[in-house]
Amino acid sequence: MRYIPNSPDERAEMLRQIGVDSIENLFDSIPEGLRLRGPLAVPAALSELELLKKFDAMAVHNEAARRISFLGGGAYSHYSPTIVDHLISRSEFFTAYTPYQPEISQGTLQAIFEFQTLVCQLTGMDIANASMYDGSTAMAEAVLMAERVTRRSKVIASSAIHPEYLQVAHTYVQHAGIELQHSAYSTETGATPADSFTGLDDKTAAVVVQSPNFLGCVEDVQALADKAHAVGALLIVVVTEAISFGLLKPPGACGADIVVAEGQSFGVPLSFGGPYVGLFATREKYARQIPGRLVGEAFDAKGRRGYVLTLATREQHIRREKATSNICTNEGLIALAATIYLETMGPRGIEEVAKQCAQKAHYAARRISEVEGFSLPFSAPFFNEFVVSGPGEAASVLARLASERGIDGGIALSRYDPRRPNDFLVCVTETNTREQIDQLVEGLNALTR
Amino acid sequence: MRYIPNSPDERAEMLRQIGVDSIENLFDSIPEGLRLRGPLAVPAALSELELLKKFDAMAVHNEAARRISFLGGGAYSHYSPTIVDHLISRSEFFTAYTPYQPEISQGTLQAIFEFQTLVCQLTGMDIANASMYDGSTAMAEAVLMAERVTRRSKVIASSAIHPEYLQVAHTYVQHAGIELQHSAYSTETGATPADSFTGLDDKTAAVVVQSPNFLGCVEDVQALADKAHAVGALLIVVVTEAISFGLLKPPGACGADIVVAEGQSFGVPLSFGGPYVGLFATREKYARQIPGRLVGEAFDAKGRRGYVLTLATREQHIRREKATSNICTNEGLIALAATIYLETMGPRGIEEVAKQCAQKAHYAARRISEVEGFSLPFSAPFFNEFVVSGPGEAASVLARLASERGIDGGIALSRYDPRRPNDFLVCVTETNTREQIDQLVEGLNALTR
Amino acid sequence: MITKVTTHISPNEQLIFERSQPGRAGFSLPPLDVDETPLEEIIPREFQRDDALAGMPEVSEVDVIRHFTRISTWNYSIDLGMYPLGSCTMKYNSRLNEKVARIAGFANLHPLAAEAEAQGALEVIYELQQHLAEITGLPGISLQPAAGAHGEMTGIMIIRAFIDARDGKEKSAQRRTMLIPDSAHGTNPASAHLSGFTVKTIKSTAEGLTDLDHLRELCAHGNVAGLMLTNPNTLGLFERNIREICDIVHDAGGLVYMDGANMNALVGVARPGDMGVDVIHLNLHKTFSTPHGGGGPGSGPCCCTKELEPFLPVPRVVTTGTYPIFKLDFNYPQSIGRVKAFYGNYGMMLRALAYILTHGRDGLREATEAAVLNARYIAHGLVSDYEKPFAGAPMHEVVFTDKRQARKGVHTLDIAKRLIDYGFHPMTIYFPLIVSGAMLIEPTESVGHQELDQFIEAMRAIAQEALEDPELVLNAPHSTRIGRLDEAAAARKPVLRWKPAPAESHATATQS
Amino acid sequence: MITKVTTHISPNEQLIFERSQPGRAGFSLPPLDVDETPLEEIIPREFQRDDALAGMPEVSEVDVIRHFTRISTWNYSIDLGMYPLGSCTMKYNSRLNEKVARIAGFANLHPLAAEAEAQGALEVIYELQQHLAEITGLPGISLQPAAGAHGEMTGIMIIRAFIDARDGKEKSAQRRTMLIPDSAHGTNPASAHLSGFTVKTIKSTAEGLTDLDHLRELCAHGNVAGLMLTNPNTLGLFERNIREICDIVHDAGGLVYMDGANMNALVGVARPGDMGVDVIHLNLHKTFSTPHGGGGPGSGPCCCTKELEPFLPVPRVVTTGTYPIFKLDFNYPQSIGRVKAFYGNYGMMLRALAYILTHGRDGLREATEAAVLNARYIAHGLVSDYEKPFAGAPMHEVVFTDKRQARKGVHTLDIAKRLIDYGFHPMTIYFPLIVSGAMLIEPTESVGHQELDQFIEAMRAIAQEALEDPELVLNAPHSTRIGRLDEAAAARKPVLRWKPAPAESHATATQS
Ligand SMILES: Cc1ncc(COP(=O)(O)O)c(C=O)c1O
Ligand SMILES: Cc1ncc(COP(=O)(O)O)c(C=O)c1O
Repeated sequence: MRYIPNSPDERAEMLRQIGVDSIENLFDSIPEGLRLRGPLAVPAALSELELLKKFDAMAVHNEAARRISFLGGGAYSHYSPTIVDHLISRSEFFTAYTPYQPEISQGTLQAIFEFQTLVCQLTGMDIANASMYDGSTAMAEAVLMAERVTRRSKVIASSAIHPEYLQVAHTYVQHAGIELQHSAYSTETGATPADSFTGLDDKTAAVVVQSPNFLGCVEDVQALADKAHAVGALLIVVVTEAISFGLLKPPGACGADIVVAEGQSFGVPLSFGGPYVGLFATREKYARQIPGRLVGEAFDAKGRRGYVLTLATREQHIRREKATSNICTNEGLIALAATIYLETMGPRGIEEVAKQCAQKAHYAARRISEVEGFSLPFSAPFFNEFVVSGPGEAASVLARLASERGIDGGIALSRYDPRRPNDFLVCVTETNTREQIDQLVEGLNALTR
Repeated sequence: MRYIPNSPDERAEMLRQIGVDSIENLFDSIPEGLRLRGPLAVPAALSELELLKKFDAMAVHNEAARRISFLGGGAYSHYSPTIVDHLISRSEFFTAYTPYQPEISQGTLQAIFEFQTLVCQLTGMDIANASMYDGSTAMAEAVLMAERVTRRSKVIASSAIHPEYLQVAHTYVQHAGIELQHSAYSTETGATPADSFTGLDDKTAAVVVQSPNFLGCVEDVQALADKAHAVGALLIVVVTEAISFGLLKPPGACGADIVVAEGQSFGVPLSFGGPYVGLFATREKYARQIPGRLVGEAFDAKGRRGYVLTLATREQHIRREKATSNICTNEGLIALAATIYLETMGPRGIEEVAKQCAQKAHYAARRISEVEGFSLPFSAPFFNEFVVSGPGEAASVLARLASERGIDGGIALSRYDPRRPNDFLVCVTETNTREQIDQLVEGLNALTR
Repeated sequence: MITKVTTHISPNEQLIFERSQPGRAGFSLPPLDVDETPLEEIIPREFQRDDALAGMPEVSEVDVIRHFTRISTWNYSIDLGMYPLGSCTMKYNSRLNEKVARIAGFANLHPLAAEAEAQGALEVIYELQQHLAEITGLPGISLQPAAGAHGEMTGIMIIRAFIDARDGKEKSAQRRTMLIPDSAHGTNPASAHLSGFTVKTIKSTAEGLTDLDHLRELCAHGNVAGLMLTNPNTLGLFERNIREICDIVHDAGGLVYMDGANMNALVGVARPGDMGVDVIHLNLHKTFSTPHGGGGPGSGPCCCTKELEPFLPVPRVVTTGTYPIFKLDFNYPQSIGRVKAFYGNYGMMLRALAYILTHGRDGLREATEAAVLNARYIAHGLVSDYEKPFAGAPMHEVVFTDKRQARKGVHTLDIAKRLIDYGFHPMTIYFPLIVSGAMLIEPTESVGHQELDQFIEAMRAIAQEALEDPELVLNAPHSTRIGRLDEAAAARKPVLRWKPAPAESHATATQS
Repeated sequence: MITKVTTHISPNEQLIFERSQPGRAGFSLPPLDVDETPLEEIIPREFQRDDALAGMPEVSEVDVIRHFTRISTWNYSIDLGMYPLGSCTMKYNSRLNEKVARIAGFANLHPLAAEAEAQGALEVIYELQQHLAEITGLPGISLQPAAGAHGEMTGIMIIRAFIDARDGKEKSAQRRTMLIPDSAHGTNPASAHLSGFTVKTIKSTAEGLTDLDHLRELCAHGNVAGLMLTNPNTLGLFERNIREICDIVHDAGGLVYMDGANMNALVGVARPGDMGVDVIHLNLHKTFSTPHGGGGPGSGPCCCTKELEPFLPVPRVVTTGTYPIFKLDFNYPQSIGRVKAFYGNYGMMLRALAYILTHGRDGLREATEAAVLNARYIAHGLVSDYEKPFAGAPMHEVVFTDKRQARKGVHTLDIAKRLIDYGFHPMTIYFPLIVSGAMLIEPTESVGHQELDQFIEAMRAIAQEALEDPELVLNAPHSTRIGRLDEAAAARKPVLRWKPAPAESHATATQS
C-alpha cells in the first residue's frame, strides 16, 4: 500500500526487534472470537487512474453542477478568487492539527485571530469564536447559550428562519429543557413583525430571527431587539447569506446580542452542502459563555507576541459535562478559506459583491414580475433572494426549466411548506450574468404560455 | 491592479519622497518622441471570472484533448501521479529563481542533484546536466558538443530520427561549420543498419541514432557504437519515449558517448508541445565539454553538506562567446516534475509502466494487423509505437476515425514523408485500456469496409 | 543528538490589519451588467450599512499571498513529519483525495438541487454508507454529523429516543444515567449532558480497563440508559471484556455507545457490531484520513444496529429500485430529527470514500497492522526510559508518564516542549486525565522506522537531559521563533481580536 | 536591526537515495488488461535492460511528500518576499495563470493533434502573437524559442539569413561581425557565436551608455552584420541615443537586435519598433510573469519587422479567412528553420496571455510605472551609503558598487550574504561585468513600500556593519542552515551525482 512507508520486510524486521512472532499476534489482546475471520466485504484496491475515472463518472451524473443556477436557500454560488484554494492547499495549513502547541502552530493561530476579528467587524459585535460546524448548528448553540446566560427556558423563533435551521434547533434543544416557540411571519410583507412574538415574556431567554430571512426579506432587527430587550430577553440574529453584511446594517449595530451566520458565501464551494463554516459572535460580557474555541493574544518571556487557544475552561476537555458545548473539532480550514477570501476582497470588494448581488436580484425580480402569471408575493425589502408566485405548480415548472432549458430556476417552497405550492425562491449572485437572468425570464414565459 | 501592492496614493507619496513631480517624469530619460502617445491597442482588463470563462471557452475548441488517443511521435500521454503537480505547485519551488545563492536555495539544488543522478541511472551514463530545453534541442547541443570533443566537422544522423529533431539539428549546425549527413533506415526492418552509414570516416565527429526510433523500432545501439568508435567518432543516442528506459538496455551499456532524451514521459503534461525537458548525459571525461548547468556536492566551513552550481567556467555568463552553449534558463521546474515522478514510481513502477506499454502496444499491433487491408511494414522489434500500413490514405482514415468515432488513431506519416501516404504511427501507453484498443481496431475495420 | 532539524531563517509577518494600506485592493469583478437601481429603492437607508466596513484590511493579492505563505511556515504539519498526537490519528492526507473533492461535478453541486440531477453525489453517500456499515458491523448509518462530538450527540440522542419508544415516556424518564469511564474524552460527558443525561463515572482498573464490578454496581441502580465506551480505550488498550461489558449493560436495560475515535486499531481486524455495541461514531478525519485542517472540518458518521435505525437523523440516503436510483428519504417518524442543515460535511465523505477504495479490503487491514506495529515499536523503545503505567500490550497508541523525570522537577509539559527542539510535534499530553502526567503517543501507519527511531532517540535523549541538565528541558523550546507563551495572562485579560490603535479608532466606531 | 526574519526550526532531509528502502513503493497502476506476450517475443533479450534499474530509490508516496516538502522549505521564493535580482524581473506569479495553464483542454492536448481539433490552442498562440507585436511595435513574431538565449539565437540567425538573402552569399560572407556592448549579458555573445558571428565589443561611456564614437568606428570597418543592444541596458539606463544608434548601424548595412530582457521598464510606455530596432526577444518568464521554477521553463518569443518576417522559424500560426480559422503555416521558404520541436513552451504562452488580459492596456502601463518607481525609490534610498557609479536616473533597476565598503575589505559577495541574514534574497552581483563589485537591484512592481523600506534599512545597516564590524559581514550568513559552501573545491573534484556506498556498489555495476 503506497501510503504505508514501511515495506513488508521492514515490518517483519520490526516485529523481530520487539519480539512478536507474527502480525496476527499484535492483536492478541482482542479475544479470538471477536476477530474477523475473513477479509472485509469491501472492493479490492483501485489505482489512482481507476479511482479518478470512477469519481469522474459519478460526477457526470450531477447535471445540476453544470446548470445555470438560481438556487440559494442557505448555500450560495459566489466567485472565489483562485488564491483561496491555492493557499488553503498549502500542507502547512491543511495537514496541521488543532493548534495545541503554539510554538509550532502560530500560522494557524494567527489566521484564526484574524478570522475572529473579521467576524467581529462584519457583524458589528465585540468577540467571535474560532468557528462552529455551520450556520444551523451555530444557531442551535446560540439558543443553548441564551438559556445559560438568562437562565430562562423559553425561546421564540421566527417562522421565516430557514426550515432546516429550525429543525436542527429543535433537535438540539429537545432534551435541554428549552421550549421552542415560533412566531409567524407576515404573509403580506414576508418579514416577521415585532408584534408576532406573542408569548414573549420574562421567561423568554431569546428571540431568534433571520435577516435576510429564508424568504429573502430583510427584517427590522432594531425593532425586534427593542422588543426582546424590553422583557430582558436576548436577540439572536441568524444570517445565511453572509455577503449581505456588505450592504446591510450589521446586527451588532441594531441591538443583537448573539449573531450567528453561515460563512459559506465567503469563497467556500457549494460541495453539496458541506463542509461550510458557522460564524458565532457576541458581546464581550458573554465571553465566558461562548461555545467553541477562542484564540487570544499572548506573549512569551522575551515579550514576543504570539497567539494561543484561550479560555479553555469553558470547553469539554476541561469542564467535561459542564462545558459550554461539546464541540471539539470545528471548521478550521473553512474558516481559513473565509479569512483569505475576506482579506482578498477587502471592504471595497465585499461592498461591490453585495451591491452586484442586490442589483442583479432586483433586475431579475423586476423582469420576472413582468411575466404574465408571475408575481412577487412579499413587499418587504430583500437583498438577493426573493419569492416568486407562479401560475402553476412551482415544482413542475422548475423541473421543466431544468430539463428543457438547463436552468435551475429556484427552490420550490413546497419542499418545506405544502401551503405554498406555486411559490419558489429565486437567488441571484454576482456570478449570474444578465444573459442568464434573461434566459430564466424567457424560460418562465415560454413554459407557462 | 490587484497584483501591484502600492496603491496610487502610496505611489504619489513615494514620488514626493524622491522628489519627482509626476509618474510621467520617471521616463524623462526616454526621448519624448519615442514615448507612446496613446494606450496600447490591447483589450481592457478582464476580471478573474471573465478570464476563466474566456480560456474555458477556447479550451472547448480543443476536441483532441477529449479524444481517445493513440498519438505519440515525441509526446506521450502517460499517467502522472497526483502528487507530482501538487509538489511542483509549492511556491518555494515554482516561484524561486535559478539557485545562485546556495544558502537559501538548497531545496532546488538538492532536487537537481537527484535529477542528475536519476538521469545517469536511467541512461547508464556517468554524468548528466540540470536539463536542456527539450529533446530536440538537447540532440542539437549533443551534435555541437561532439564537434568540440572530436574537433571533427561531419555528423551522420539516422533518417529514422524524429523529423522535427532533425530539422532543429539542421538549424543549430547550419552556421557551426558542421556538415550534417543522413543515413537511410531499412524499409524492411524500419531500423538503421550499421552499414547504412556510408560516408562514415575519420572526419566524422559523431553518429546520431534514435532508439526506439521515430518509426517505433528499436535500434541495435551496440552495433552502431562499435561502427562509430571504429573510426573514432562518438555515438549520440536520442530517446523520445523515455519510459523505454524501463525495459530497454541503457545506451550507456551499449557504448553510447552522449545520451539525450525528451523527459516529457516522466509525468509531464502534453500541453500542446511544451514545456518539456531535455535530458543530457555523457561520460565523465567530457564533464568540461557538457552544455548547460551542473549541480555538484559541496561543504561549508563546518563540514555541512550542500549543493552548488558548479563548473560554471563552461557557461555563457563567464566564458561569453567561448561558452559550451548559450543556454541560461533551462527547464528547472519540469526537471523537478520528472524527478518527483521517477522517485514516486521507483524502479518497480518504471518497469511496470514500460512493460504495460509494450504489452498493450503489441496487443494492439496484433489486433490491427488482423484487420483486412492493414499490415505492419517493419520487422524490427518495437517498444510502444509502431507503423501501420492501411488500405487507403492514412490522413483521411484518421480524420474520419476522429470525427465519427472520437478516436485519434495515430499520426499520418505523410505529415513528414509524402512517400508514405498510407502509413500511420500508432502509440499505445499504460493509459490506453484494452477497450479503447478494441474500439480502434473496430473503427479501422468499419471505416475501411 | 538532534538529527531531525536545525535552525534556519524564518519570515516575520504582522497581522493583516497591520499590513493594510488605504486604497490597496486584491479583488476583481466583472462590471455590473444590469441597469442600476438607486440603492435607496432597494434597501431603506436605515437598513443600510454605514460604517464602510471600516477596519477590514485593504491589501493587494500579492500581500495576501505573502501574508499566508509566510505564516504558514510557522506551522508543523503531517507533511513535515510524524505527528504523534495520541487519540488524533494524524495520518497521511492523500493528495488524490484532495483532487477528488475538487472535481467540479461535486464541488459546484448545490445541496438543494433536484435529486434526479444529483445522482452521482447521492451515490457517493450511499456507497460510503455501505462500506462503513461493513467496517463497523453496524448496518444503520447516517453521515450527517459534522465531527466526532456531533456524532456522539447524535448517537446518544438515538439511544434516548429508542428507550423512550421502548419504555414509554414515564418509565424511560427513570433512565437518565449515562455511564462513562474516567478515561473518556471530554466530549463524551459533554455530549451525554447535551442529550439530557446525568453522567456517572466508571472507574478503571489498575490494568487500565473498565472496572466490571463497578460497572455492575452502577447498573444495579436500574436507571442506566447506557454506557459510552472507547475501544481501544484512550489508554490504547483493547477492552478485552467488551462482550461481557455489553451484556451487563444490556441486561440492565441500557445500550452501549462506542466512541469510534480509535478505530484505526480495528479496521479490518475486528468489528464493534460483533462485540455487542449498539451505536458508534467514526471520525472520518482520523481513521479515514480526511485532513484536520488546523482544527477541522471533520465528519462523524453514526452507525447503529437495525433496531436503532428508525431513530437515525433525516434525511437518509436510500436506494429505490427504480430511476432515479438514489433518493433522500425523510419519512422516518421516529427519527431524532436533523442535526445539521443539508447532509453533513460532504467534501469529507468524498475523501473518505477515496481512502477506502484506494486501500481496498487488504489495504485497510494492512494500515491497521502497520499502525499497531508502529505503536508497539515505540512502546518497546521507550519503556526503558519512561514509566509505562499499564503493563498491557498497547494497540495503536501507548501511554507513558513523567513519573521518573518528575523526580528532577521535569514534567510532561517540559518533555513535550523539548521534543519541539528535536523537531517533533509533541504527543498528546495530560490526557487521559486519570493518568498523571500522561503522554499519549500515536504514530499511525504513516511513518517509517527511521523516523520512529529518531523519535525514540529524541525521547531517550530528553530523559537523559532531565537527569543531567533539567534546566535545559524546563526552558524548552530553545529553537523556535517564540518561546512558551504566558497562557495564564492571556486568559486573565483575554484579547480576542485586533483593534485599531486609538488614533484611528473613529474608523471602527460601530464596532465596540 | 533585523526586522524581516528570525530563526526557527528547519527540517533536515537526506538525499532520496539515502531514504530508499528495498521493497517500498509509491506507485499504483491498473492491472494489465491484455493477454501478455512473453517478453522475449517482444524484445530480444540482448536489447533488454538487465540491471533492474538498480540504485533508483524505492520509497512510499508519504516518503516522497515529506522529502520534497521538507527540502522546499530551504528555498527562498517570491511568495516569501521581494526578490531583487537585477535583470531577472522576479515579479509575482499569478495563481490564476497557473490555473489557466492546467485547464484540461490545454494540458491534455497533444501537439500533433489535427489543427481542426486544436483551434482553441492555436487561437491562444495567435492572440498572444498579436498582443506581443503591439507591445513591441514589431509585427513579425514567433513563439517557438524556449527561453531568452534561444530567442537571441533565433533573432541573430534571422539577421544572418536576411543579409544572406539581401547581399547574396559571398558579399554577406564579409559581414560576420556582431557588435555587442561590454555591459551585455553573457548569452548575447554566446548566441552570436552560435550563429557564426565574431563578436566585437563596444565600450560604454562614463555615463554608462553605448559609446557612439566607438560604435561609428567599428561600423566603419564595413563588415558589421548587426548590433545586439539591451535597452534599458544592464545598468538600468535607457539608451537615450537609441534612434541614432540604430541609424548608424543601419547606415553601415547592419541590423539592430534588441535584448528584451528589460522590457519591464518599457511595456506601455515605449516600443522598440518605434526606436528603429529590427528584431527583439522577450522573456515571458520575466516581463510577463511566467514562473521561473527554480531555473525554467522560460519562453523567449522573437519579434521582428515586416522585412524580417519571411525568415522567422516555421511553423507559424496564421489565420485563414475560412474554417478552420487558425492553422500552422510551414510554407516560408526563406525561414531559418525550426529551433524546437513542436511550437515552443506552450504552457508559458497560456500564462503570458492571461497576464496580459488580466492587466489590460492600462494595467500593463501601470505595472511598468510601479516597477520603475520602486527602483527609483531604492536608488534614492541607498545613494547615501553606497557608491552609485552612474549619475543617470535608472529605470526599472539600479546598479550600486562595493567601492566604499571595499576599503574595509568588505566586498559585494559579503554584502549579498549578509543580506540573507536580514531576510532578503540578494540582488544580482558582479553583473554587469564592466562595473567592479556591481550590485544590480531590480525590485519589480510586486513589492510594497514597507518592504522596500525594510530593504533600504537592511542595506544601510550592512553599510554600517561594514564600517564598524567588518568580520560580521565577511562571515555572513550566520542564520542559515548552512554557511558559504566551498565552491572552488566543488569545481576541482566535481561530485555531480549520488553513488551508492561501495558496499552496495554491485547493485549499480552497469552505472560506472
Ligand atoms: C477519543 C475521542 N473521542 C471524541 C473525540 C471528538 O471528536 P471531534 O474532535 O471530531 O469532535 C476525539 C477527538 O479529539 C477523541 O480523541
Ligand atoms: C539581459 C539578459 N539577456 C538575456 C538573458 C537570457 O535569458 P534566458 O535566461 O531566458 O535564456 C537574461 C536572463 O538571465 C538577461 O538578464
